[in-house]
Amino acid sequence: MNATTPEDRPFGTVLVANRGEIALRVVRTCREMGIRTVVVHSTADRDSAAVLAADEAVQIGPAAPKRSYLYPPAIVEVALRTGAEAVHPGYGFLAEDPDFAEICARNGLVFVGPRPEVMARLGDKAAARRLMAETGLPVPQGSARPLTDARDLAAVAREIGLPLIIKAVAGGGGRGMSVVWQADQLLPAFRATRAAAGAVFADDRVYAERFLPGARHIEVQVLADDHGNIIHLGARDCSVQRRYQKLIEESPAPALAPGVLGRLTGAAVAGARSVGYSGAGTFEFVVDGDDVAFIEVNCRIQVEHPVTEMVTGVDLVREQLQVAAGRPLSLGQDDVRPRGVAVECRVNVEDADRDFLPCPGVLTEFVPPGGPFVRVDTHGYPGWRVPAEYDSLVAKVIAWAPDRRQALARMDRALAEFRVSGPGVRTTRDLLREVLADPDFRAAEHTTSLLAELTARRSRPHRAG
Amino acid sequence: MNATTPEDRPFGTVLVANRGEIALRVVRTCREMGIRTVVVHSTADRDSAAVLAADEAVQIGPAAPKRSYLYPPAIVEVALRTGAEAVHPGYGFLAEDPDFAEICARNGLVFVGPRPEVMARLGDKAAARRLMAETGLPVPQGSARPLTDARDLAAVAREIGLPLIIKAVAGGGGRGMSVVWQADQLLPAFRATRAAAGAVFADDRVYAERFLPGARHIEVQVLADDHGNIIHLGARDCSVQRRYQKLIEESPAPALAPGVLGRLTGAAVAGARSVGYSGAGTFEFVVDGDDVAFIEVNCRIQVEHPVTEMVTGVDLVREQLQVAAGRPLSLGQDDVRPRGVAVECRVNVEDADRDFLPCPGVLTEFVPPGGPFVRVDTHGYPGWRVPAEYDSLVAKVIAWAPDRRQALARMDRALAEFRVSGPGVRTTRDLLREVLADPDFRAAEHTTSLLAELTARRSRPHRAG
Amino acid sequence: MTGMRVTGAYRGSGDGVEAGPLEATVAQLGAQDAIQVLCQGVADVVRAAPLRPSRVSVRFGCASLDVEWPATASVDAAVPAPDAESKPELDTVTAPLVGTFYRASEPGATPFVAPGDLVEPGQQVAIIEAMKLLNPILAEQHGEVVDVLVADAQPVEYGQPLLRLRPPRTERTG
Amino acid sequence: MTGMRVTGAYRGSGDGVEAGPLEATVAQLGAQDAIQVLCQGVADVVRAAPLRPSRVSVRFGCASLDVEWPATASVDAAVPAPDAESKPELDTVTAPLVGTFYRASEPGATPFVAPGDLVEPGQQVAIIEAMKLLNPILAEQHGEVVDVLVADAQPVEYGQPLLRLRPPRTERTG
Repeated sequence: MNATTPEDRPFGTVLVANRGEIALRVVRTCREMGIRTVVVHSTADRDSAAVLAADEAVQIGPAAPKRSYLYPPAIVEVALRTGAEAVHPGYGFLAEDPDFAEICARNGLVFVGPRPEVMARLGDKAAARRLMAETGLPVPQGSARPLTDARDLAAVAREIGLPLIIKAVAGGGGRGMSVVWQADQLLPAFRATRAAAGAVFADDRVYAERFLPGARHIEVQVLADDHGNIIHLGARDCSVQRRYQKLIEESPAPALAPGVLGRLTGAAVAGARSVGYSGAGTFEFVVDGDDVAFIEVNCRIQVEHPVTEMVTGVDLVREQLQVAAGRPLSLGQDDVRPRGVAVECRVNVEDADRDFLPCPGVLTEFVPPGGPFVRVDTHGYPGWRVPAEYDSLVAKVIAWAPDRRQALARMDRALAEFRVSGPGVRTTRDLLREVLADPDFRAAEHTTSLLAELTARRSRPHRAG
Repeated sequence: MNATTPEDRPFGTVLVANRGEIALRVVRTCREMGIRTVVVHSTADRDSAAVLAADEAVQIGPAAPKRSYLYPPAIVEVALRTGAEAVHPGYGFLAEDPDFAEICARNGLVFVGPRPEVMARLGDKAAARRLMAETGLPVPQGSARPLTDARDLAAVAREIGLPLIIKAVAGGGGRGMSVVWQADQLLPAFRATRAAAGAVFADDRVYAERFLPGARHIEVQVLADDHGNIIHLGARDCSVQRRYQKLIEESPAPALAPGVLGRLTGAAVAGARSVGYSGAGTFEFVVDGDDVAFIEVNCRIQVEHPVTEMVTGVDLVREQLQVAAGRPLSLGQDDVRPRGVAVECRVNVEDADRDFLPCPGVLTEFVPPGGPFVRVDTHGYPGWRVPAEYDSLVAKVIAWAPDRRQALARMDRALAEFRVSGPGVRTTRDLLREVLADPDFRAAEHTTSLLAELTARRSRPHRAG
Repeated sequence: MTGMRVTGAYRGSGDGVEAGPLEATVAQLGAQDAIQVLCQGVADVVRAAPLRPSRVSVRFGCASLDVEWPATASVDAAVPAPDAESKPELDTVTAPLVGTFYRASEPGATPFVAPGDLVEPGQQVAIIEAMKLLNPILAEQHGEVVDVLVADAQPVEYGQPLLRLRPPRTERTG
Repeated sequence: MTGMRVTGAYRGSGDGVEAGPLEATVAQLGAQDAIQVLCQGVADVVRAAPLRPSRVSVRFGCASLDVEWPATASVDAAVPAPDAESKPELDTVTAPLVGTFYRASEPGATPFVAPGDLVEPGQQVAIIEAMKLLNPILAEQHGEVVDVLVADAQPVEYGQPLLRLRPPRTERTG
């Protein structure tokens, strides 16, 4: 059944240039809109759920991302051959690569995301921060520019104090960061981060900013079209992180100081307007009481977007596609009426007891939770082998309830009934349940340090007597 | 994790006296409320999802319902032994049996449902209709009392005309009904229905009422507590039925004539008040344009309750438990603010091409749908054998969207990705997708006759050339 | 062939003459673990296979497991019943209802039966109390009580084994 | 025998004492993993086979797995498996990138190769056009072209088989 007539769907065919749950997520909305989907995949993803769900699937390369999901010529070739009009990049891989967006444009393909020049400006984290500071957004104390050398680093450290965090200018996804607590660690951290940034991002520039250990990670979802409409869909709290990677997210952000939410959403909308943003984007902040600082913009759909969808009822991927086709947003700021609380837990195939070591394998048993107000976004299914080549996320469980306490109880119920097993496979499920039971987390008094403290407690040997 | 402290959960332990998806549904909400659950089961349900999910499971009898799910002594014995304070009967089985409710009360157990005397009054369909007519509710033209004999039947038929429907006074769940289109079928239908009613319900009384072939089945969900609060949660349309059993339900009811929704909800609340109703209940109506007639009250949670939950955000089982513990409803009429449209499709293991013949078996493949705004209530899991002894429902798929068109498109997407198979297993999935694609259904111009017409078209042989 | 055959052979290092690191791994596993792994393997195959196999055979080093199913469609027989095979000649008296099991008519009284007793059809062997009613549990066959499987005053489920009886020899051969 | 038989034996070179990197791999795997690998092997065969096999047997070092299905169940067991068994010694040239396959340098020109031709390493056998660039496809081994599996101007995926070559006799026995 095509629920949508050809005239009112934004595109006839969309190519999905990603894998895993987000590729399936995009295919789902495309199907609902009557859009034909083409999924490109590596040899390791032949049997993936997105491949099964797509109208057409084309194998573009071997398991190594550099020769498949990160290889623009193969993706563009398939798009042109299959008659795709647009390319949805998901998150990660090429999602925030202005060069790829440019290549798409040159080949007559719509890249579903902001314009390449906007992505380029916001992709340079130090430049983005200068830009936002000019727009009046609060930014963290720090260099606001790449560090030139050790002397420069010392000067910045004196200015902003310790602890501080050294970040790759081209970084993202939690990679390329070091926190420095003691002066004698400054130089080694500087060198290590620069080396890592050079290796991972092919750009060894780093910058430093003040690190707030007692802070929360709060982000604002924005949607913008090419007709001057910019709205926000409230805030998400993503403070439960391991190694700077989020594990639990929720919306709305609980227990913010009075006035903070308004300041954050106002800043995000103003920031988006100042750069001519279009599509879906996220403005990330650190918040410590009344203290608010802009960190970066993510120019893509995010892993945690479902919590916003659950409280607002808005399909963010649908809005992305509408905007990419040059249409106005389907709703204005007054139409955004959040209801209740949504929480997302990321179930990864990782061993929480061994420093989150990925442990992929065959999912011999895979029974996701269900029932009232529970949503599961997963590409897992019984018998599927999680490839070792990609990230370890196998399912996102999202629970909604009228209030936060009920939402956490519902999430715990859902995780408890989630059955995932296979030879050698372990998941973050039990750790997630520990976090849900943590008194600080339940009281919404936790910070980004929560998980580190919790895992430290876990690994500490029990003493008898 | 117990999200709820002992003081604020309504019960410490609840016994679930049912099976299948509704037993799991009740267990889920209990877990979320911090309530311990005891599930009783037959030998055929040893490996059921509800048994796996419960805190305790007790086998009470063989597969035959008469000696297990319909056998009060075993259920009460287990409740007393396990320290259960309340019994949730789900739907079907003992859910609307006033005697069982009475037995529970005598043994100091709270029956989660209306008081036994209220159930008894509303369980007699003819009496319930007289009662509601007295309260001012519109009732269908008909006998409003059990038919005594053939002469009586003839008199009623002259009065209300044909077609008419003969129903068992003690009927329910679509069983014990015959539609009579021609005068010479009156007497055979009367005899057949009476015999069937005697056999199935041990009560051979039947009554007749006018049958409206072009009508819709519309029902209103009510919630009432023992503190005088009675609210409604809007209407559901359940017109897509096969053999009087619902296959697709949605909320709100689409395309009602102006003023009809208000009349229905007003009548339901007034009716509930007049009998001193408490708990969750459903008032069923037939609606044909402006013509509205009350049919019956269902004194229980219904299969299709999730569509109401999805649009209102209210957990109906939670409210049932609160009310059963003597507490007030958690919300008033003004707090009910429906959003968008929710549709439910029932996936049964039945062969739609062979008159919905049940075809249970092992679910070798079972991958339910997921993703944005899709909820699945299922007790199925890979490798589980659907018992042949009980009803054929294996999953309810519920899709929500801002409007009906998007909700139907989303439902079709979800059904398309639902993978269920096993030796000999067939499901209603493809038939459901045909209904979703039907122009009358999509335009909300369908009636209760839709499915009969559709299956007639399906079974008609194709002619070549 | 009608019944199911499960052979959990554990051959040791007899005929195969395989040695080296593999053998060491198996040795580390120990018999129970090894068989456990093999059982899991069979279960996985049965679950994964689109059709139920008629025969599965798994071998790892000196451990092997062989399962055959009858040609008829008795699919329920995937998992072997715990004791069904090991003591095939015993009759079991199971609970005909859920309730509380009592071995004697009242506290302190002599139990209805004890191991070694001979019972005959219709003889009371226990009581199950349910809904405050005392339901006598009667033997259905002749036999010698081998053991009583439930302690006095314990709750029992429907179908739960209560006692095991050894049928008299004459009946078995007859 | 009506059904198809797939034997996925992984015996290494001789049947006797096996050694080498494969053996080492199995040793590292351990029992559970090994059985898992075998299960996966069976699952892959069943999935890949166009017909449902009646028996699959996988062996790796000292680990082996044998599955048989009942003969009745294989409903669509009429057609023999394509060529998997019949032409086991052929080399395959696969597409190193996604694009459009061309047998000749331009429309109307003589194809680079045709069945029966002998090719040598480095010899161009086809073109794959991607992003408007013409990428020559070169043979990596000596061989005789058995067949060309893709029609001219057809789209190909990464890894898709393009041609099959029969290695020269001398190499096979060497």
